[in-house]
Amino acid sequence: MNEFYPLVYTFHFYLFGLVALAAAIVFVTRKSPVAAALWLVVVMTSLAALYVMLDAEFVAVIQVLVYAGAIMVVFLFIVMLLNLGTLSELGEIRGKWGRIAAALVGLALVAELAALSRAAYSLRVTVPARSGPEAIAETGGVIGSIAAPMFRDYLLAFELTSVLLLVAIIGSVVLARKRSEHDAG
Amino acid sequence: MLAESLALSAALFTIGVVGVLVRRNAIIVFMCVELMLNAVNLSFVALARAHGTAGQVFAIFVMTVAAAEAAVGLAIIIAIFRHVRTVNLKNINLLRG
Amino acid sequence: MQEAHPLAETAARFIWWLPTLPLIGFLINGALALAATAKPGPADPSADHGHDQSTGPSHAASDSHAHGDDAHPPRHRFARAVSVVGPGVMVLAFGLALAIFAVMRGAEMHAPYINTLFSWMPVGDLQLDAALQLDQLSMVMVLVITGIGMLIHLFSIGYMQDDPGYARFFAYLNLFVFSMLLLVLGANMVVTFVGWEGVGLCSYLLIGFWFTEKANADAGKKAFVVNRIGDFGFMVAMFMLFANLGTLNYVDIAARAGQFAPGGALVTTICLFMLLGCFGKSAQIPLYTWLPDAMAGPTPVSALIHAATMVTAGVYLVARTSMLFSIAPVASLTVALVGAVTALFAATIGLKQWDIKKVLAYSTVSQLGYMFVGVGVGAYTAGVFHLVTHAFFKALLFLGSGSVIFAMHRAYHAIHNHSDDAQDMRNMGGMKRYMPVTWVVMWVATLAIAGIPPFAGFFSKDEILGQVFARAHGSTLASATYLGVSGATVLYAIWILALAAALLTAIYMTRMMLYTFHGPNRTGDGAQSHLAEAPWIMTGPLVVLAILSAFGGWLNLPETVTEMIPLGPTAVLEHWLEPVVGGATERIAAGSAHTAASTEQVLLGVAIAIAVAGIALAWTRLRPSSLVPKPLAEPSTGFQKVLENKWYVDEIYDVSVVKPVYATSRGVLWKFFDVGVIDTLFANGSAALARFLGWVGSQVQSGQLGTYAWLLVIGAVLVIRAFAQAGG
Amino acid sequence: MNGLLAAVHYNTWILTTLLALPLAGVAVLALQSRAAAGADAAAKMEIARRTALALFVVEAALSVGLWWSLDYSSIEWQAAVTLPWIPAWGIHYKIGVDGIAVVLILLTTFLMPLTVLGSWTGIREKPFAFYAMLLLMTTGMLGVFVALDLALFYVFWELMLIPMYLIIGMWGGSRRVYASIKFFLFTMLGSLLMLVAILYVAFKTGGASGVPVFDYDLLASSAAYPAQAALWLFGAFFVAFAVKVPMWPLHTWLPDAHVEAPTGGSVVLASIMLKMGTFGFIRFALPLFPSAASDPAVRTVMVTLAVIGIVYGALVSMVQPDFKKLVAYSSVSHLGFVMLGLFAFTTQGMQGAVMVNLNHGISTGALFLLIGMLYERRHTRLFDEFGGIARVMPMYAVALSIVAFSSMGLPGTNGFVGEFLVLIGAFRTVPVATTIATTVVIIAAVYLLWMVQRVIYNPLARRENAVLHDLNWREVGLLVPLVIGIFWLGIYPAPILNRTHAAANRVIERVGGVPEVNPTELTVRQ
Repeated sequence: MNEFYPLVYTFHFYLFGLVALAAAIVFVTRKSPVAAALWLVVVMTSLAALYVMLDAEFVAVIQVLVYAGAIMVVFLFIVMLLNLGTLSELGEIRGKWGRIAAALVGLALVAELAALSRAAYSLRVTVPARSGPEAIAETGGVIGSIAAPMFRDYLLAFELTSVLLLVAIIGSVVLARKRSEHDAG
Repeated sequence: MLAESLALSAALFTIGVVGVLVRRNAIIVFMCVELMLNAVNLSFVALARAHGTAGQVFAIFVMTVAAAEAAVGLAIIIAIFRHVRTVNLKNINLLRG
Repeated sequence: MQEAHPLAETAARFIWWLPTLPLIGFLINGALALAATAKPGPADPSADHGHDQSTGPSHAASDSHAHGDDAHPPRHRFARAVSVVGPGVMVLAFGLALAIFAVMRGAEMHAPYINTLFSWMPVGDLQLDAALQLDQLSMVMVLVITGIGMLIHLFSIGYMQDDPGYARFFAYLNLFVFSMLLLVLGANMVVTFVGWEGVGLCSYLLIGFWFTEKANADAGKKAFVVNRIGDFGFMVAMFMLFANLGTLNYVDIAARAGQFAPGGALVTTICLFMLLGCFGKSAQIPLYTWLPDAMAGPTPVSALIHAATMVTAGVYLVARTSMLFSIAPVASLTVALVGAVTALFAATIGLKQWDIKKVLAYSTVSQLGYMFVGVGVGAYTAGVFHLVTHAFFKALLFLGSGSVIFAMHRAYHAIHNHSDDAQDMRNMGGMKRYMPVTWVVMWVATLAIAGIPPFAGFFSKDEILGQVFARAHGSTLASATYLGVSGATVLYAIWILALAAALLTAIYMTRMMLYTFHGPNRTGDGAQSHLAEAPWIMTGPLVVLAILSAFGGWLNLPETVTEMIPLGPTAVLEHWLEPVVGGATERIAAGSAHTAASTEQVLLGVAIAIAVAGIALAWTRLRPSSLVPKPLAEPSTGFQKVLENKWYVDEIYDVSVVKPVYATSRGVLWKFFDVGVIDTLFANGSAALARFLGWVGSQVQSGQLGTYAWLLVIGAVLVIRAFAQAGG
Repeated sequence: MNGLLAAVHYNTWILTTLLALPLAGVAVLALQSRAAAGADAAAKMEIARRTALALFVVEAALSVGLWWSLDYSSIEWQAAVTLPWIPAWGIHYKIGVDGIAVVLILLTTFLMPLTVLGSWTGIREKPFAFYAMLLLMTTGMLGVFVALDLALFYVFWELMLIPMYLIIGMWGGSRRVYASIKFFLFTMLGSLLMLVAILYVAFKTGGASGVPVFDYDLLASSAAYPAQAALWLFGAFFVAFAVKVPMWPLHTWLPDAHVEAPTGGSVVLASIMLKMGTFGFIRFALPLFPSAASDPAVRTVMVTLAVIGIVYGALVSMVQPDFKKLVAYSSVSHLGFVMLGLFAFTTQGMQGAVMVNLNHGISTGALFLLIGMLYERRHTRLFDEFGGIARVMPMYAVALSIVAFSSMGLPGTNGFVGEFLVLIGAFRTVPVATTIATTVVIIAAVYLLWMVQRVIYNPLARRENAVLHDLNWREVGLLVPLVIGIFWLGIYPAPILNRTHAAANRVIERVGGVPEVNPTELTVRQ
């Protein structure tokens, strides 16, 4: 690793990373959905901080707004709506063997991902890291650097995403609509 | 910090996967999926530093899709819950043909 | 371009009319037969019913149902037209044959006259033409076929008059003559084969003429199938000839036969395969069993097809391909030996048959054996000579028996007796009082077949016996080795077998005459008064045939006889056939001198003595007066029973061939292999396996999201693993 | 005739028209079916069958010109058309015919109107769909005969499969589902293997250019695969075609399919569709992989399977209690003759094989039509139920006898010409196998005569049979052309043989056979 990072940067990077990791583990072991959701919010917020440190300020903002804000609120809202806040069935988590198997699969997966990451890391440095205000200004600012590819190279995908959102809106409305007695079932 | 980012991404992703595997609460499973998506986003953003901002664009797309997915998925959960009065996946086998 | 054949511009160029005339007859009569079945009107079911009655199964026991059940069933709608067309085309054909014969007698003819009609199968180096070939041998056959065929057609007008299938009968008969003419006129083996199978077809159709009786249909089928066994041999012989000589034309085969090593394995194999065909068609051991059954057909059919013409096709074919047989001594000896054994074997069966037609059938088998002895020992003229005289007297015998059966049936019919068999000799006896003409002509034929001079059969039979004896004394056959035995020994054995057969022939024929025409009548009191001679349309042909049987021998008088008694010109037929079979005969005789005149005279004497002895033996030992009608007869025992049951050959074939083949086909091939192995094991088995795998798969599809997630993740892990491996 | 045809540029449009017309017919039937939605069943049937008949008659009339318009002595493709279809993948609309294909095309166009007549009263349910299937199948079958691009060929090959599957499955007898699925699976198994082989040769020949080559001529002229690969490729084509032939032991779908199929389906299946297998060998399997086809081991296997099929089919046919099954198994035997002729690699064998194809089409087609006529009257096909029918149905008896004799190869009928040529050609190269195959002339007589006997001869014992009506004019009319064909091909086959000669020789030369043996060069082997 030839790049140089200031200590304060490194410290914060590890800090938020460890927070995210710890929060994720806590999240996945919570029995209460409400607790789990809140711990997930912690993970997401930590990730937002990491995004900032990775020069993705815009993504970080969106992360907080959309994910931590909107999506997780919806989750909590549903938990409330269905009144599941206190629900904690005994069989809600798989048994010992299920957990062992899951651990094994998880280990295998993480090992593979690590290997792949190493491979990806070795392919790195085709484009020099562009950090700092100068680089950002060069590419049209924090927003501009994202906007340019989004509306040029990925315009079609962008438009399709909007269609997807529309479909999702309609779909969720239709699905969640309370059926009348006649067409129930 | 790329290596660390990717390692963290892998760890979070795996946690999400294990969560999907061991949890039976539909909503928590759902949240695990969200965690996985976030892990992937982290990879995108980290790699964007090395390969250009397209990665960030993808991250935004992922969020959009995640939002849509959350909306639809939760709507489905509501619908199912109305039907079987539970969100325990063990008791839900509507996919069976 | 060859120089023009002497027959090219003569009447012979109309030779294609010979088969065409009967073909036209067939088409017209066939159309009339079908037209007659068209219903008078849709609203008239009773008319149809009346039609059914006349062929009802109730009276299909034998020839008898030639005549309807009801008092007088209406004659065939087109009887008059059919009576003109059917025999008419035969008269025309016979006239044309005579005209061509006259031309041929006047012409100097060394090569056969070939009349090519059109190119039939032009495929590469196989250039098969539809071509007819006229030479002296085919001329003889044409005269026999059209001449005797004409007489039998005329006889049939009377015999079949009340049959509802009148038009159909003549259609088949015409078709038969067409096929038979094609057979003898074919310029290549394939055209001959067309006729060969064609006559088999007609035989099949005519044996099964009264098809509503299962036995008749069975007999027809048996005849065709057994013939097909022979045809198999014929076909393989053709394939071998073509593969080795590159031609199937008789002329070219004769020209290239020199390419075969004389006596070689190849030409012998070809001849043996061809023999199989001849044995099938001419009812020789082991393929003779169909001929007695073929008597299920109307009697004129038995006379024309199963005595005079078709069954002699095998003899004709051996003579036709004499250029091959004459260089294959082993095959020739096989011909003669099988012929001799058949002659004796069939004669023994003939001794104990009660059905008058069955006696004649076995007699035919026996006489065909004689002809094979003749052509087998290279005495092609003698064989053909016997073929011709046999055609005369055997046709006469069959028609005569038909006349008797006709009378018997009419008598039974008059008193509404449908249970007794009109063909069983035990129901006859003393018929000479009621049918004097038939009686006389039948005796002429009997004396002819028994070999009493000067009737026709004597000369032809004696000729064959004499030639066998001569060949044993010196010929390529005598010097050949046959299955380790010297050819001469085999020839002597053949001679003795043939003599024994001659003795038996005289005995069984006399027996038949005695039981049928002599002694007291056993028909029954009521029927007796209705017995009467047949109408002139039937007796006319009988008389003509009787004259031919009496004087047919003049065709080929032996030198031994003409030296002693100047009866007429010597060996007319031999000279006539000289261009066709002379070379082959020479090749077999190998230039050895003729038998001494004194020896020939002795042989002559032996033959006469045997014939006389046979007749005398039968005349003195058999007591027609002691016979009882069939229903009262005691079952025979011991050897007699074996003979009466024809040595159980049919039963043996049935148990050893027919049943096993059928059972194997059904049990092993179809039920076990097809349905069991392929279908159940492979086809349905693989389907079941797929279903099982599908079931396993469906168990995974539990609908449990968790399960899916597990599978998804495990799959992903594996896929990533695979990618990682591939990438690094 | 030739002048007229040339004047209208007949050769340039005829093949495409023959392919397109049935497709247009499908559209017409679809429109009519819509228009006739409210009509009663009888009216629907009437409209559908009339339209179908008219279309097929037009098709047949158009195709007749092929008899004269082409140069049969040429080894070039006749009436050829080449248009790009999917050029990026090297796929073209390339069609053309040779003598062998023309003969089979004419057989098809000639039989289809008769098939419609044979289904005239038998198809009462969903008549529009039925005739549309027939039309669709016709395009598929003709397409197989004319396609000179392997991709195009494969499309047509599959196109004919599906309508037949539906015909058996929708209009069939009681076990139709089983039969149709069996049919489908058997044929699908083969065609998928063939698809793999087609793709292999296309990409292999395309080589470095990256564009696969599907063009038949290019493939045939550049066919040089490693010996091992050629064997596998031939094997894949073999399975596809052998199922269709059908060669023993891949034949068991056939009896089931026939027994369950409606009359029209049986006729097409036996008369035309079975020809696809043998045609495939002639057109594709042999010329594309000559080294594999002429490999002694492969030939031995082929000839052995053919002979087993010949004898086996005949023997099993003999013991069938069901009229249709008997004929179905006899097809196995007849098509075995075709295979024997093909792998004899002699001109007589090859042309004989084409003749047997043709003859089988006519004779077996006629037999199935005759079975259908009886079935419509009695609703059974078991021999035990019949007997003595000649007395009440003399016309039927005559027709059945003629067809049966043709089927058993009686000289003077078409059956003999083909069988004889195959055997005489095959005897030159495989004498022992041919001799064994020749024994079938005996077995064929047994099973066919027995069949005839049990149906039309024997006592007329059953009351139901005594009141049967003889053939009506429609039935007579549809049998007459077949009977004429039987005798024409039997007595004067030379026009056909002349037309197939060049095409047959080309295939034989390709596989290294000996088309012409000069008789003078023959030495007598002792």
